[in-house]
Amino acid sequence: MVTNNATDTRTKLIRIFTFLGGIYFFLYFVLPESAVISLGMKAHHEEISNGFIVIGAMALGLGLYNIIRAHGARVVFQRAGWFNSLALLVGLVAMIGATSAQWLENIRNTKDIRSVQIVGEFATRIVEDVRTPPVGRLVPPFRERVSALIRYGDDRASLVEAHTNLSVEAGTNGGTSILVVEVRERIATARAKLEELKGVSWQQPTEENVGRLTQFSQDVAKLASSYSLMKRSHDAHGLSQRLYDFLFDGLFNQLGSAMFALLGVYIGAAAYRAFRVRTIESGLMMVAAVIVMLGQISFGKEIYENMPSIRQWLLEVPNSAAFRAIRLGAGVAGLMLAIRMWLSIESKSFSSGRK
Amino acid sequence: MVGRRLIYLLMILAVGLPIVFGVSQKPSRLVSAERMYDVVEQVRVQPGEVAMVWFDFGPNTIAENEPQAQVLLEHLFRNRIPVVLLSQYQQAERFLAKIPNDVAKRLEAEMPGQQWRYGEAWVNAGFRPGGAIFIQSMVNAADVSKFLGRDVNGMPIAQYHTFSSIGGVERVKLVGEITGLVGVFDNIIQFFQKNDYRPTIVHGCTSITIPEAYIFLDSGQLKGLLEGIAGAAWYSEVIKEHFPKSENKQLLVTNTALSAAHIVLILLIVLGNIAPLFKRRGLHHG
Amino acid sequence: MSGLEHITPGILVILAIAGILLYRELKRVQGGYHHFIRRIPGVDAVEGAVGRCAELGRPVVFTTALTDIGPVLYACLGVLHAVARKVAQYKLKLIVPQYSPEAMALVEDTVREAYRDVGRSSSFDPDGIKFLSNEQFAFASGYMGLMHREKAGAAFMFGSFAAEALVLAEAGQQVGARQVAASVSPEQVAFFICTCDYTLIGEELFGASAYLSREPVQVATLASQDRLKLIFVGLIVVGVVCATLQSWYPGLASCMPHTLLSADWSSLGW
Amino acid sequence: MDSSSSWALASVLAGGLATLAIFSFLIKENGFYRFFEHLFIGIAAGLGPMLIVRDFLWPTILEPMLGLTVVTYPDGTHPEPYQPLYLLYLIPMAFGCLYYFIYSQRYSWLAKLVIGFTLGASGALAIRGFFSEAIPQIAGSFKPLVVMVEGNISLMESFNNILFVATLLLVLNYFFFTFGKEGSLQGKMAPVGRPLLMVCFGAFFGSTVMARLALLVERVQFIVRDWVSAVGTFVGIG
Repeated sequence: MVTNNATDTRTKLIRIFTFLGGIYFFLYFVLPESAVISLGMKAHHEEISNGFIVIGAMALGLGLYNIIRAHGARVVFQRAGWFNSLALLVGLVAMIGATSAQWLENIRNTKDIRSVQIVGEFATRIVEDVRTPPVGRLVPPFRERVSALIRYGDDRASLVEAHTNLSVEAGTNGGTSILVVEVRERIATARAKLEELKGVSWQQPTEENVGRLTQFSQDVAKLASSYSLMKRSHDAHGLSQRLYDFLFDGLFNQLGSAMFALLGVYIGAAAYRAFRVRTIESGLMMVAAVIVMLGQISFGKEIYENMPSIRQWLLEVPNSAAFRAIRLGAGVAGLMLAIRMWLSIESKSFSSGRK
Repeated sequence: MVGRRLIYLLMILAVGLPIVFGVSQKPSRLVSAERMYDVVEQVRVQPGEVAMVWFDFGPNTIAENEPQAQVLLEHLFRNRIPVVLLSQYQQAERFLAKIPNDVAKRLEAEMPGQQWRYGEAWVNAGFRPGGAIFIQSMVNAADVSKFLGRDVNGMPIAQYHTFSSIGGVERVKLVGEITGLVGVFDNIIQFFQKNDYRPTIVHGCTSITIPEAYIFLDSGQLKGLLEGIAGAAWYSEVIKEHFPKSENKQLLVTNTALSAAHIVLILLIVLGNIAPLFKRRGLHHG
Repeated sequence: MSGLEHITPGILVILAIAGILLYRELKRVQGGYHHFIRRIPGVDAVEGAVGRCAELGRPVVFTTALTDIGPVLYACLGVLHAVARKVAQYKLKLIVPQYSPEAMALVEDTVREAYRDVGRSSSFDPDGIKFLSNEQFAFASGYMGLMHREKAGAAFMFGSFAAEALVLAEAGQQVGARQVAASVSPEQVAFFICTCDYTLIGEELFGASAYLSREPVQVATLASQDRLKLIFVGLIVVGVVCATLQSWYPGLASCMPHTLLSADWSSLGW
Repeated sequence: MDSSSSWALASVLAGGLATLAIFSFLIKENGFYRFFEHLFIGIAAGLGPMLIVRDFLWPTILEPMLGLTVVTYPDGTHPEPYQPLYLLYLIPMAFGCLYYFIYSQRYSWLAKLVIGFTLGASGALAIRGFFSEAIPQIAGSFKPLVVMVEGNISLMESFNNILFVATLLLVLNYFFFTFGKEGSLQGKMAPVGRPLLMVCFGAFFGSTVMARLALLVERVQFIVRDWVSAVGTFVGIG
């Protein structure tokens, strides 16, 4: 049993949170830009906004829970329609599985591709640090950095070679053979550069050496971009991607379109049923509908040449005026309600802390 | 009374027959589509400047939105305007990947030797949740490419040379919003703006939302409009005028099937008004 | 006019007026003032529809479809609360198909409250709050099946609807349910008019819960929004007059109402 | 035939079955439909949360928070250090978890904290949303009732503007609820708004038809072209 006292405290607490939820966006709107900047809201707006999105995103489990509870029970106790519920749960699990698998694979590949890019970025960074020695940041001596670069570069080059051969064997380079050729050329170039780097003494960062590094980083960047294209087209043939595509394109999209297509049929029944000219009002509605329909098809022009322009006029003048009025009215009502929501102005609101 | 199921059947036949026999007619002229063509045609970009096109549609409205997306991209690609593709709508992600590829392939087939490659002609920033909030913070970001971070392949967008230095949102020279959803469209209209910046927005809407779109066209918040599939059909005709090799037969057959269905619908309305009369007379006799 | 990322002085004034109007009406109503509210036929039908279910012993379905958390949903909850009370009194089955998980939490809470208000907390069935899907047409397909399997006697469709509206309404038609719809998205109203027994248009949805409950706060909101609208009407009239005069005196541009509204703080030396 | 084309074939065959299942509802609610209805809901229920995690939570929140975006060069140095501030995201994450108390008898009020917070946020956002949409709308309605073109009056445009403004005001007037006692001008004018609304809705109906039919066309094309030929291929193999 909850005492009224506790209830009141909760009610207060809920109202305070409701107010807090709105205060940021409200201030962001009502304060002049100069103030928003000086308060640092502008600088962190992105992160703060993300924070709000995160809160909502956390609710995603509510729906899942509700569905699994309802249909899970039906399957377990074999209630009427348990078979359909089973189909639902299978669909759910399959989709989660396929999406995760495809996602994880994507993460892995991105990691590989990034690692190749990093070789280039690192080379550039070494050059930058030579040009303008870093402040407040400790870096190993020039020579060690370069040898680290060369070692890592060798390693990544072998990785790219391995993957290229893999995709050739798997025959997944059908449409991308040009790509494979390109990748192989670029590996060759990068390798050659690496060999060249190995043959140089790195005691001192001379202009010539630094130039070599810059050139190397550019070659690696090129390699990385064509490697990523090849890798993606290779993954498109992976099992997880295929399964995902099957569920998404083969079922999800198709079912969605089919449902929508029903409307095309229902609209016939609606038109037949509802456009009885009983009153002037329904008559007006019918005439407007027919004119607009004729105006948007080629056939309309054969009946009357200016049909499209009449349609246009109908939409631009009377229709948009009425529409604007509806939106404006609803908008004003929404505004008042928004203020009430934010300030929890309720005689007996959801914010009552009763349990 | 004509039975409900009979009407259902009638509608399916009306749509089906023209498709089975592949009948195609010239679409009717749409001024709004021509206006939009001119708006897009006038867009000129300096290095680093881009167009940003939102595919905010799912399988439910592809029939209308996909052709629109295709004609708009075709036009931008032909003019070599780099495009940032993204979406506020989860189910759009497949089309973000598919449509630009199709268009690029078609153009490459039409003009051998020329290339439209991912990362150069376009980049796919994928689905971005958060709607209004997301758009607000992008508009305020110092560098759009940094703000968007990674593309759908997990690559930093700034890695692609063409998109490495977009900078502030002012450098987005054209905003295309292709959707049948009123909410996401409102997000663009309401939040894709700054005190000192209002983008050129063009919009591909489904026929449902045409009237609403007109309000924004009228108030100047929209600069161009594609009205449903008819809009796309006429836009493709305008493109064809300038580039005779451009292919659009499929689009025209669809458009014709639609006309046929419209006529049946109008007949149903007439029938709906006549049938009761007969019924009443029947009663008198009985 | 320029974009509206931050408020302008002119708009700040309007916002202030809105706040003052709301406060004033609240005080008046609390002081016992009774506002006249014009009849909204659709809303009168709500009671009848529930009554019919009681006679037929068929369940009541109430959906806010794609409406996400925001003012519109908030308005719908007022109506849901009233409907749920009736349903609880008649001891009927209430089904509320859900689209958005976040909204679902709020809806569940509202229905619970309604049952508690009429002292029937025990007969509240959480399984009545059915999460179908947060994909538009998966939701619609679920709703279609549900209407047929449950043989709903009445269906209330309140909120903002998109293409799925006709699917939902036709499903109700097919099982012969008494249907009342209210949509803030005018695109769909035509279809509701074709398939439902009663249709509330645009803002009537916001009026509905005040009309049903006669709750002071809601009536005050209704009154204040009417007055704010009146101010906008006045603004439009003034704007039109200025614009018309402008045809002869182009110099007037600077004192056009919207130029004043969109004037930035900088123009005040900020 | 290779694996890639057999996957494609499978997905077309499945798609056709799914479409026919949904269309079978036109005859009557039946088991075939019911099965695919549930499958659809299941797939959608699995996809939604996964996309939020994959496209938002992971790249925008978790990756940076876990320091996975921090690059480590082969010599062990980092171009940018780890940003501990990202850990602050743990607060909204934890707070969002309160949603789940809605199912608790005892602590459901905790869920109301986060629901309230969300209500407040969407309320405040809606305030801005209203003004940034409505103000241009209102400004766009300031149309001159008399339009001058090169010094003389354009009748057509003037007429359009007059009609536009009149419609706008009359419909707005229709939506007053607490005025309009019998006899008042507002009360008298209110009914005039209705027929204008009907014209608006008729126009909507007409323009909507296209979208509805467009999808029907797309489906019929899919069945007639893709699916039928896919079945042919399939039978051919079998």
